[in-house]
Amino acid sequence: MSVMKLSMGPQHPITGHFRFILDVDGDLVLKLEPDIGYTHRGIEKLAEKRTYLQNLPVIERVNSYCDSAGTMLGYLEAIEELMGLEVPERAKYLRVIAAELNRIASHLYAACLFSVATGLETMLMWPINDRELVLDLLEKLTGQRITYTYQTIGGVRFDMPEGFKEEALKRLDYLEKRTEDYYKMLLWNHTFHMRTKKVGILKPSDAIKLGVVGPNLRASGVKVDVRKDEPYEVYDKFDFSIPTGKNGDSYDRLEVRFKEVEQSINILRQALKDIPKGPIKKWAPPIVPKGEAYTRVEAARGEFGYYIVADGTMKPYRLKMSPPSFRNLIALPHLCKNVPLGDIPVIYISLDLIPMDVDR
Amino acid sequence: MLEKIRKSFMNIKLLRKVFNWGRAWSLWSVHLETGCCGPEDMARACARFDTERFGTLPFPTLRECDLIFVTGFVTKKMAKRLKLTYEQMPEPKYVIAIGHCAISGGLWWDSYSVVQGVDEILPVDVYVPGCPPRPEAWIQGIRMLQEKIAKEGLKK
Amino acid sequence: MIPILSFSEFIELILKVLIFPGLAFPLLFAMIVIWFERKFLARIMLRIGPLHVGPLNRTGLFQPIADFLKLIQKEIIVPDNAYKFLYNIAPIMASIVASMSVAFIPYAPKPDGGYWMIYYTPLSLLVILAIFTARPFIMVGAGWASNSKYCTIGALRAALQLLAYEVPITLSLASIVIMSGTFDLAKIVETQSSIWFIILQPIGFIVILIAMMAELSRRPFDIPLAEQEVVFGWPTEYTGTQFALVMVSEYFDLCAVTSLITVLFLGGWSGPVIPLLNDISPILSGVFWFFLKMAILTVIIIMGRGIYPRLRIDQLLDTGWTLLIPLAIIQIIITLLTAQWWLPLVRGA
Amino acid sequence: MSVEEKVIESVKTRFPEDIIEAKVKRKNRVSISVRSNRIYDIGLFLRDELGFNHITSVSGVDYIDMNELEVIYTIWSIDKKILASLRTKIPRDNPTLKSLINVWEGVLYHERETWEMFGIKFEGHPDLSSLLLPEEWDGPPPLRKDFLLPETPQEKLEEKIKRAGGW
Repeated sequence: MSVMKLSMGPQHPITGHFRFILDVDGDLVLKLEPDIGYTHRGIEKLAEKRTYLQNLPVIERVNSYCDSAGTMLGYLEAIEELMGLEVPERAKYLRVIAAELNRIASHLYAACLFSVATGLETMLMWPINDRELVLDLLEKLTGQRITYTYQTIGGVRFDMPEGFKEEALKRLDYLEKRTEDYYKMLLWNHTFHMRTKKVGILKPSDAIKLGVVGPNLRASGVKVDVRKDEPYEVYDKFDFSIPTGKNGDSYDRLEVRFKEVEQSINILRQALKDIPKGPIKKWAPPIVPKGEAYTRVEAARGEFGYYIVADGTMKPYRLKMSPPSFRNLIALPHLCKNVPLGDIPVIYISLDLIPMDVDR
Repeated sequence: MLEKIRKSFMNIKLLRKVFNWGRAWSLWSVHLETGCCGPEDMARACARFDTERFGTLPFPTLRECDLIFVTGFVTKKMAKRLKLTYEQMPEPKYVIAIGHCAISGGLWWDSYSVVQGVDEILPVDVYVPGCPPRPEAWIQGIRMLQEKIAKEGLKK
Repeated sequence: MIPILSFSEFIELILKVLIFPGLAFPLLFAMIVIWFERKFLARIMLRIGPLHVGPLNRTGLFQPIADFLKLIQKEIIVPDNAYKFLYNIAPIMASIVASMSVAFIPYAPKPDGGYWMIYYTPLSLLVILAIFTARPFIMVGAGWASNSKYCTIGALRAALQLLAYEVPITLSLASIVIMSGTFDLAKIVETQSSIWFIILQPIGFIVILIAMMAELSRRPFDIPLAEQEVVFGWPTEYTGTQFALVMVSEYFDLCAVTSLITVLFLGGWSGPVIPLLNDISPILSGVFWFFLKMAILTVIIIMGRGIYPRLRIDQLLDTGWTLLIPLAIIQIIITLLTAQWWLPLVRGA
Repeated sequence: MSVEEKVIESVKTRFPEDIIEAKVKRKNRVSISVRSNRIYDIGLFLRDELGFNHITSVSGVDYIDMNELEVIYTIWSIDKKILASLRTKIPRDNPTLKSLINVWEGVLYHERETWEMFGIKFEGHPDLSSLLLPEEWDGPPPLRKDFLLPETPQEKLEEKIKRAGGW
């Protein structure tokens, strides 16, 4: 049988903004070649034209998909490192609260996409419904549903509203209870095991060699987390663990995300308990002194790197982003060699690639 | 020949209202995300906001779809595909532009790879501003389109 | 020789062909099931489903009608390099073939002997099996004629799946035939008047339910139509009216399959006589029980979509060949071994 | 002596000639500037001897005043928990560099992006084709400083008004 070229996307129910060029032989995919760039806006170029403060909403939309709060932290870290600015303690806590809430929302989103890939629509709806609860909390805190511009240079923009703490704790309790339902419905489902276990196995050595990051790397059994390796903000004050997987298959990649949600709930409880009183913002000069900095944060999809070259003006000379999805992308053609066509969506979604993030 | 029958059917004045009603309440949308309003597209289609209440649901094949949500900015690379998608859809078809970026380029007004407003390539029926618009705003956009369809081809 | 019908017989035939088991019934069934499916799945998914369409407030009862009206208004696009004859004829064929099997299923006994069915033949079970085997060819034909890659892959998947699952269906029908000793569906129902075959042959029932779900491409077996993989499978390229026909034909199939399983395993129309319905017409009571059983089966088949992820094609074929076929054979063996005790009971000898 | 200083020390002793500058920037960060012709060997040394195995990013910076492009490979060491930036400068007129794809497999897309955005040709890279930009792109590489973005949206607006036939 001859090899057929199959073009999947960008108009396709599963691929989102990607296009895959598949070499298909019968029902077997021999090779996958991703075609990206459908959401390329040139943020790195645009950032050179805008001031540091104007850049905030632009940079946030690199990953406005689900994780804008976690994404922004790295940029602010870099600027504050260059300025030598010490952020008030309360602001740090609030930043962490926003970032961790966002991580929960992002992982729930990943879980629902995952169940779509296997064809279980019920589990598409349930996590989305619970994600709305988290988004409500974030809306209460920041005033927006998915793009916040909440964290700003030198602190955060708003303080915690009244009653937020109690509401948050209540909803976290509910989410924790709800996770059990997810396990029953999805993770312990025999058919789901058939579809995801031993599919797309990423060996730890390969994962490191290819430069895969985040939950995907941890699912392969490599314990790497920026929050532990070089703690930023106030992550060194919390007691939490890094969940890792055993086999590095698609199932593990989802399970690690669910366990991370549990850890995030854990962190949030501690943060809400210990949050100190004080100012939430420190005045920051508009000009960043000359120099360069490379900072890394653990966004929901993995390590997010920012490299800023400042030339002593109000605008960055060069802003380089190293987003997690772009670094995970290389695992996709690596894993999609000689797999059945039915496994392509599972592997693709299990890596949790977000096209915005890849293309910038 | 089937086309002729269809056209002659659609031109019957008496059935016009019924046909408009059918079109308005069964707007199936294409799976094509162009920009970062994508998660809100998910949110409006899924639990809590659930646009299936108004008959709008995402449908896998574009051959049966009547509605494109242009979700956010459109890059030049995507613009070609968007146009292709629009051309592949059968008549009658509608476009809703979601978000500032789809309306006028928004935040990306000076970007080298973003189309400044989707109306440069597609005929847009309803504009929904916001960055991103809340799911309620999407629903309002759908309702506005339904009102527009209900008046189609009738005397003013 | 052409039989000459009396006037009342003629009226009855028209009634049968156009209204009850004939044209209107599967259409109505399709509409109600589409509405019910959307509403039911929406409730499972914590949604509301269709709400604002229709006469009764907040039910969305007319949603399938709106969809149908929309679909018939759509432009009909035939792909340029499609094989046009086959492409155009396939949806019509699909719906005809799907609605055909309804003609051979007895829905209720008539008080004057005979059965409420369009065409009586002593070999009706065989006829229905023959009709079922025609479906994969229509799918492959349509998929191939569309000349689109997704359609072709979907059609090949459909062919693999349908052919693989016809074997367990035929095998488990064999044990029914052994038990009842006839190919006549009406006689099969009569033999179940004392005890239903679902009690005598539980394995056969499970095998045939699973296999029929696969035949109908319902989840977890909707691999030929898997939207995440092959967009919509073999009907991907169809638009407007043609697509409406394809969709409707799927629900015609569902109607035929649930009727068939009701007849084979659930005792067809048998059930206590309901006096109120019996007063209107003696067949209504039987029809009521028939509908009730059909409805339960339909709900079970639909529920799969809310609960299970989709299987992969190789796992599906594995299940078919290595699990269902042995189970069906075991059922035949059990039937043969235990027939001597049950036969007098069922055949009333 | 901290781990960072040890890394600098060992690189300096191994390649005394080719290191232009090597220093510890802060905790967990080292910066190593090298001559462009030896970057492959130094990369191999970093990977094999010092355990810098996890590629983080490849970025370019356009120093238009000095007529130079700088390429920066950022590599994380999972065991040592150090981020090393391996940097080299190449002339802006003829930017070529030996690809490090055989050292770190993960640079595949990073280098391709840098090629597209800065026009730096990586010798030995398997596929240097368009990645993010539109297919019909015919301008200078966009992240170079001589590629300018429009200052105001005025021009576009006027065009739009003209096409629409006035206000």
